[in-house]
Amino acid sequence: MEKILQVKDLELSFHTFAGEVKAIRGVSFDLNKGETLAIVGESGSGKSVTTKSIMRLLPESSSEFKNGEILFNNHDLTKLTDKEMQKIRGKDISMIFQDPMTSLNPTMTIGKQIMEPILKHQKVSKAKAKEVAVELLKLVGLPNPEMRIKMYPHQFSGGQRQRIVIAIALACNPKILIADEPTTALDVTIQAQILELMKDIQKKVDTSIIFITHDLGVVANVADRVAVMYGGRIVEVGTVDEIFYNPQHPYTWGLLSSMPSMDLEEERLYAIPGTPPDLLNPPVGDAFALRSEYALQIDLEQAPPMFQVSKTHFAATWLLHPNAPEVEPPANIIERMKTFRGSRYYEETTGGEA
Amino acid sequence: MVKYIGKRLVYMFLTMFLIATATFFLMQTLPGSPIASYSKLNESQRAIVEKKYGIDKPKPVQYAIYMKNLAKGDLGTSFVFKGKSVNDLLSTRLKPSMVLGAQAMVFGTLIGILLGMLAALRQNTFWDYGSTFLAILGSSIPSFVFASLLQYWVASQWHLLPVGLWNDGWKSSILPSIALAMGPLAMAARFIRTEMIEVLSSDYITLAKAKGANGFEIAFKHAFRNALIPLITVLGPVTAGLVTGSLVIEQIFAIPGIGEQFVSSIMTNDHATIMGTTLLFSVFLIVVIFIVDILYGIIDPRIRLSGGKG
Amino acid sequence: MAEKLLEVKNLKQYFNAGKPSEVKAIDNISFTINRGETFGLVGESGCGKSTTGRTIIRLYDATDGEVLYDGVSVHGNKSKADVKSLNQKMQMIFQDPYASLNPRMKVLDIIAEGLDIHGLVKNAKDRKQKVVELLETVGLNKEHADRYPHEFSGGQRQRIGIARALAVNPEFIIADEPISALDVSIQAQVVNLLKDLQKEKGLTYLFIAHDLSMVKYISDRIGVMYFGKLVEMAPAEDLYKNPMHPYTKSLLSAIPLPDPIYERTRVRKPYNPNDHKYGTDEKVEFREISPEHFVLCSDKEFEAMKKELK
Amino acid sequence: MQLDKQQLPPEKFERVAIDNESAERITKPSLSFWQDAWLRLRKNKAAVVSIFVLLLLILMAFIGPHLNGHSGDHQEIRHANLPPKIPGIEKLGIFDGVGNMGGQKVDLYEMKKVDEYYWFGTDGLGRDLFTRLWEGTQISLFIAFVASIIDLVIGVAYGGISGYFGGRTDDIMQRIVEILIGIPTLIVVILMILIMDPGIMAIIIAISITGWIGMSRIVRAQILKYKSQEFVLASRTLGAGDGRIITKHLMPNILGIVIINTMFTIPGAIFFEAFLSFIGIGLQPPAASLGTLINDGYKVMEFQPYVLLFPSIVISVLMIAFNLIGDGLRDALDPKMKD
Amino acid sequence: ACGGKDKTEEKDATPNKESDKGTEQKEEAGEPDAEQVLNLIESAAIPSVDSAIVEDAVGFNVLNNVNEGLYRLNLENVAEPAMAAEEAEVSEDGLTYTFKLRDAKWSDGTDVTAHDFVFAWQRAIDPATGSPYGPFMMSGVIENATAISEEKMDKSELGVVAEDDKTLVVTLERPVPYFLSLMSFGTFYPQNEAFVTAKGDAYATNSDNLLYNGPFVLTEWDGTGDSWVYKKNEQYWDAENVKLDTINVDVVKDSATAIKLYNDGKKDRAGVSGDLALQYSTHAEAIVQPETSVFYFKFNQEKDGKETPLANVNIRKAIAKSFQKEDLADVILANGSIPANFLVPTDFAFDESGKDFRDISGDLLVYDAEEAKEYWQKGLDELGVTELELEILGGDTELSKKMDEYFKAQLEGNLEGLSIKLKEVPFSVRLDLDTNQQYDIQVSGWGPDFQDPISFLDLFVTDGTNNLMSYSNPEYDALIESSKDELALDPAARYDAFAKAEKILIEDDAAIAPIYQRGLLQLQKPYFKGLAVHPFGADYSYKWAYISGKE
Ligand SMILES: Nc1ncnc2c1ncn2[C@@H]1O[C@H](COP(=O)(O)OP(=O)(O)OP(=O)(O)O)[C@@H](O)[C@H]1O
Ligand SMILES: Nc1ncnc2c1ncn2[C@@H]1O[C@H](COP(=O)(O)OP(=O)(O)OP(=O)(O)O)[C@@H](O)[C@H]1O
Ligand SMILES: [Mg+2]
Ligand SMILES: [Mg+2]
Repeated sequence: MEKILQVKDLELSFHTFAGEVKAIRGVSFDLNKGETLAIVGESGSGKSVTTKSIMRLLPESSSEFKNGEILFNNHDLTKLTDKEMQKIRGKDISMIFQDPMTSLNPTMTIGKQIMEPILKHQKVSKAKAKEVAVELLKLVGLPNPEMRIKMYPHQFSGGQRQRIVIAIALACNPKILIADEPTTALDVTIQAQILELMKDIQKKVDTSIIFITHDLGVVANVADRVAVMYGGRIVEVGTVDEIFYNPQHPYTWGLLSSMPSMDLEEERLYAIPGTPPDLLNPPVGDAFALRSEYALQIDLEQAPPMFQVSKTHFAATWLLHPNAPEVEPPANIIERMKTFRGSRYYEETTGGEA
Repeated sequence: MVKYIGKRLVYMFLTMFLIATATFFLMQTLPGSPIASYSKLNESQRAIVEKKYGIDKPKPVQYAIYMKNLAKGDLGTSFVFKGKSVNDLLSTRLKPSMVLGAQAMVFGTLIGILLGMLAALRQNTFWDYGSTFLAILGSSIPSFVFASLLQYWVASQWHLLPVGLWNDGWKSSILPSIALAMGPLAMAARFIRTEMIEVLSSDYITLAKAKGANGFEIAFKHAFRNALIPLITVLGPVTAGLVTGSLVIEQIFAIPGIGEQFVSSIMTNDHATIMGTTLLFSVFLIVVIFIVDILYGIIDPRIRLSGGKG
Repeated sequence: MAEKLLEVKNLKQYFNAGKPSEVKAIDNISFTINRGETFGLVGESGCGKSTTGRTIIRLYDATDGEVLYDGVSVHGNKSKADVKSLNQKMQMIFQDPYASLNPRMKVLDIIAEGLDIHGLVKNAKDRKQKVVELLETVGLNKEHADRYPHEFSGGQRQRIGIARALAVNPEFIIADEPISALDVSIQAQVVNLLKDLQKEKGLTYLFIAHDLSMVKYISDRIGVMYFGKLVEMAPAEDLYKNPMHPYTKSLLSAIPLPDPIYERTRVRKPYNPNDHKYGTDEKVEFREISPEHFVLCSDKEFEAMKKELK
Repeated sequence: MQLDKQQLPPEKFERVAIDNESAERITKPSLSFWQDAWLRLRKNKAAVVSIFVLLLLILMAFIGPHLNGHSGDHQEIRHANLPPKIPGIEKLGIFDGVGNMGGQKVDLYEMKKVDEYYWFGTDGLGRDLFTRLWEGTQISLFIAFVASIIDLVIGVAYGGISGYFGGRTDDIMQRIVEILIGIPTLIVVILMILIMDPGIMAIIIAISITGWIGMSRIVRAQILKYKSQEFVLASRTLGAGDGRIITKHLMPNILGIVIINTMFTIPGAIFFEAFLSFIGIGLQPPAASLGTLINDGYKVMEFQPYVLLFPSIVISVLMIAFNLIGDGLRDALDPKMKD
Repeated sequence: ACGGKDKTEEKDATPNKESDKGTEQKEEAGEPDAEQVLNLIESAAIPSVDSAIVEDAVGFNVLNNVNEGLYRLNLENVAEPAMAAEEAEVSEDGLTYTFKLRDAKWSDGTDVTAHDFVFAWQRAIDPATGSPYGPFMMSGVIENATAISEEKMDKSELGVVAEDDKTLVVTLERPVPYFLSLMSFGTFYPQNEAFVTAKGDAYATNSDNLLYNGPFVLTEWDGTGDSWVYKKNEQYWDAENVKLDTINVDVVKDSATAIKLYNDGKKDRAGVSGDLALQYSTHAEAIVQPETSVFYFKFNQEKDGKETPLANVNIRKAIAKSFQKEDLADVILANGSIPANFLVPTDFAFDESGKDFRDISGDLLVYDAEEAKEYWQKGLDELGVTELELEILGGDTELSKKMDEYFKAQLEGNLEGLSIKLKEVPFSVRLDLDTNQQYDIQVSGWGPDFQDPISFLDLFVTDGTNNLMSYSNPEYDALIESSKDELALDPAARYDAFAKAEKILIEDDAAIAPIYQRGLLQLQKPYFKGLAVHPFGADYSYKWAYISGKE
């Protein structure tokens, strides 16, 4: 499988009045051609910052790039000049921001906004760009695009606006599409339409997608692989099945347990106790340890390295260390593990494919 | 739209009417009569003169007469410029003020916007501090001092431009325009900087960057228009003020403008001229506010005309 | 049969009524909520869920229809005392926890505001005491009272909002998407808290959300809204097992589950309102298809659904 | 992604019980909103320096007039129009009492046989300009502060009421504002001066009559923005009345912008007074303000530049300080700056 | 001098309009240049050039240069026949003047006739015209003028008749010794009836709607603008003696700007005022000329129907003697003004033998701090108080403010228990306060309208229109009245009466306290020659001016 993007040991801080916020503290992952990588994790864990730093869109004045490489087509994006970066943005890598409602310029017709990257990156005439824009709008399912192209963002509903942002992101058939919580504020029916659209396009042009969301249901729906972030680090990464059916990190367990299930009747939902780490003074050792009932002494002293679980599955928890005691995951996790062939709780009878 | 404009027009007339009324009665409370200078006459002679000018009548009657003439577009006769209609007086005085005001406005806002954008785009750098300092300095030197300095150095010492007067064609308008422009310049620079910083941190600018737009496109295609609304709000009344003249600058450069005229008419109790100038000023102001409201809609399509709030 | 606490009868809420921009945010809906139960309200965004909640708690005046609380109409002219007692009985939790907390007020004062307004405490010590109790009820501690909202995490903020609502000992709480903006684990915290409180204090909830799995988890009965109308209403279990209205079916079919295997096979049922093809003379009404299960449908559809149910 | 092969002692892998309660604890010290803002302001160097400069100027405004033993209105007519002369510095070739006399450079102190030192020179009546400068600063600051306080009170109340009650009230109140800005301020000022006797009071009242309009518009816009915010609605559902919502919820939130606007109002008032002096209806002598001093100075700037220079420097420094403090406050009070 | 500047030294900051009066300039005559273009500054726009309406300095100045009356002041400031062909014939009783007119033409080519004078004078006195100066100049001078101005008689009854086209007969109400000097005054200029009637309301509203019979014609004046041009009037009877072709005039109100324009070579003459005077007093091109305007304190003796402390003569004397006038003139004004211990200015009025009235009357009420203190104590004792607060009402110009400050310091310094409040208001307001006697002490001034001490002394008779301070002394009134009646034809006795009156007014009663007689500092290019500067009436005549050596 061809790796299109490699992020290595990314470290990044913000300088605020309160002090240095260590937002990303050593993030590494790969993105393969044509796959969808979902990033999940707690609010404030650094999902958006990671993706924005790939695009080099963080405010230069307050953010400080401390360490790491971002390799795209064997070029280190962190070393490119602004000019070179401008050529990559929108053409090779494009992005849908967390809040698409405010991502559109309120004083520019949507037509212009869609045509902008086309005119910029593909040397075509205005008329041609307009054609492409209309085509794109049709593609994202906006009725009557010829007329709508002249309208302003506020004349569209939230769902429609989101589709326009997606159309912009897709305008130049990017090699990588980064979608940061694109559906959070939408109801499930519209969300479903958008997910289908993204999948269609991915099939057509073999785009790689990085998809950030809180909604594990959505992850299950779109992702090929999943990365779980906590406290400025990736704590677990694996294929979607590995993460959902054979999770290894206690935080991943907590996340999966927090979801109510449609058919089970629990009395109480599981909630991860405590609050997220303070990135101004990140805790020593495993950032999650303070909230974990599986914490080990070493968690409080030393940060765990990535332990390999399978060829594609890694997790950063001391629990995977050979010296670590055997712990019992929560019941519902065991339930999930039962369906996964590689896991220690695998039960042949349940019958699942891996 | 048509309905909205109609409604606004009605409001404008109402406002004008109220301003005219208020000014009229305010002026009556100003001490001294317009013919105060007739002090050489004895009582009965004065009474005769007062009768001639119609200022012996009760105030409400005078008011009614004034309003009637006003409705016909007649602003009355000046007491100081004997026998001359205020309409003529204002029309000759208005032109220099308009020329100056317009030039100052264009020059001041353009430079101010550029300075402000520079400051915002290069926030917390030398450029930012430099442009901010320039703007503050521009607004912290009283205009008459600045005007005198310009006049002394540029005109008297270096002989680059005329010292004053209004008879050297466009050349005579350069220095006063620059002096007048300092106000709007500083204002534009400060407002644009603040707004641009705000706008530059918004999501759609990040999106524009993500589309690969370069610095120039970001600043002018995306950010500028969105940063303009607060500026035109404050610049509106300033325009009206500038165009209707600045006393100080006109006096220093000996320009026969309306601001200078206005102050002297107040000082000499020239009621009709005060009224006329006030009304002219208000019309300007109200029209400018109206234009600004319409501009809002053009600049920012989200601001619907029907909901226009002044 | 449980006791009716809230009765909504033919409620209508039109914005900009009579103007071309008229929005029928709520178009004739009726439902009841029993004491001690949780009524869930779901639907696509913009269908009028929040408006329903806000109209019930009198943030909006109803265009038409009635809301009866404990048999007393909520809207219309009321004495000050009545309004106060209603304010005490009925409370609301807002969608965005951060926006609903005044950033310049300490948590103590935020929570105590209701106490102050309704004179529920005698002195400052009593007040503090009461607030600490409330903080403990929602799982915070007394140290938090002296802090400002921005110093809290999303889940904690939402709990402050809940404590504020609880302060006045309400019987009925409208929770308008209290969890949409939070991440999964914090969602769980909040939902747990709401359930605990209901058990302890016998509270009644109107729970608005678009996350159907949560709604199902917390609600006894659920209403489904589409375009300002209630299209289906049934006990939670029943609604999920036997959705009748095509929109409900579509909605349920679109819920993604955290189960990749299931997701690979899930088929979404699209909904197109034009598929009903209601004739002009057909009566589209809210009909009870099975006990406690209501659907908005025409006669023909009703028959078809009945068959389907068997 | 290297696997850590290092040997770790087994006891490190003991399970530990974590107290969940402690995780709920917030580690940050408790600070009030203002303390917070103050902290941030303190980190803004420009603002801090400006505050010091401002304090220094205020201090000088009060002690300056008593520093060199000359009184501000004592006229020593034979000492008129002397250039600055400062003991000690005079040897450096500046402030040495050499001035312009009919186009010639001469030591005027020698020529007029003056033994005293006038640090900033004297004016046409032989009064000490150093003393007058600080007395002028005092009056300018006084005018600025009093005017802006009145302006604050009226502007905030007017804008607040107009914005909060909205609808017809707002419509009527905004029309009134339109009329008020339509009537030239100068007429109102002159009227005030005539009714009240010229002087500081008249100027202050005149400034307050129309000066608050800008403030009222800003407050109105802010109120319009905040009054539909969720926390206001929340308070309303608790049964809060208008008074409570305005004082407890709206005012604290618009205070920041109000303060900043005041920072801009202050220079406005100082300049307005200077303008009135320019057209001859400002302060009554022998009172001096920075405006009147500059006004005296600009006419003779070719020959006696020091008359213009010192008050101009003070006014410019004041303006810059006010602006930087305003900027600093805006940043410090900006919720976006919160971590 | 005339209207605009009377009573006050208003607009001191802009002195060019008044300028140097009196002393003729001693300059070597040079050959006139080929190009005769002069560039001048005025301090205000022209409000009107209708001789019946004009009331301000600029208006009278323009009038003086584009029109001409029966007489004109020459370079030596002696009124000499102008439209009149020769000296007038005066009847024995001094009541009838007969003028023979010379052959002169209006700028449109029609003749100037005696009827033009009759028409203009009747128009000026006609209440329907609303003239500010007509009634003032004619009442009590020309027969029936007062009655006509009060609408008790028809204007045709005015004592002026055109015997034929070239003969004008004027009948006076009583003998007026200075009558001929009045004939150079703008209000007595002729107007062409046909032209005026034809133009109607548009008459004199711009330079095309006027007829000229003076040395120049006015052009490029739009009626309200700030610039105009004089062109040589080829129809003028004495055109051969007029050398200037063109005079460009601009209004410049700011004196610093005026000086800059002068230095830049754009203007040939500029006034220097206030703070700048000191710097320019030694300038090579500076000319200092005393004027005939005199400034003094007016002591208001009655306010709101009650006597003020200033009704006490000792208090008045104390104040009048307690301020140093030399310093004021030398340091503060520094423009050639001289300290005044008199009301009637020096170099203004002369008796038959050419003796200055000042030499007849002498210095009065001079500065003496010690005496002032004595008077002050006496006055306070009489009033039964130890402290007094008094207000000085002054103008709002830079200079007057500075002077007020000086007075305050001097008075408070010399008179223990006195505190002075300063009040400085715009001119129109001051007029109002003056009229209503709402002040204690007012800095006031007066410029004469004709060459006679009465122009000053008449101000302070009981109920005089300019008294306005409740000063009344029957003896003084009687002296003034006698000068108009029985002494009218006895110049020597008349001057004695004036001297006595002045002494009563100042020395005995201290009704007013003289301060200074104004001088003006002007910068004038050396090549600008032959300017006639007049002590009263219009300020300048350009008739004889020319450019020489400008290269
Ligand atoms: N411009 C900034 N200045 C300072 N700190 C920042 C800035 N942007 C982000 N951070 C901090 O960096 C951390 C990571 O933020 P990020 O936006 O990546 O979170 P996230 O995982 O996307 O969360 P969410 O799910 O809420 O979007 C947070 O603690 C945040 O406060
Ligand atoms: N004040 C208002 N004026 C005009 N229209 C309004 C107003 N408030 C809401 N609406 C409209 O009423 C409709 C229903 O809005 P409401 O906020 O109740 O939706 P909702 O179901 O809560 O949606 P969401 O899930 O997005 O919160 C929407 O179309 C909205 O645009
Ligand atoms: Mg994010
Ligand atoms: Mg909602």
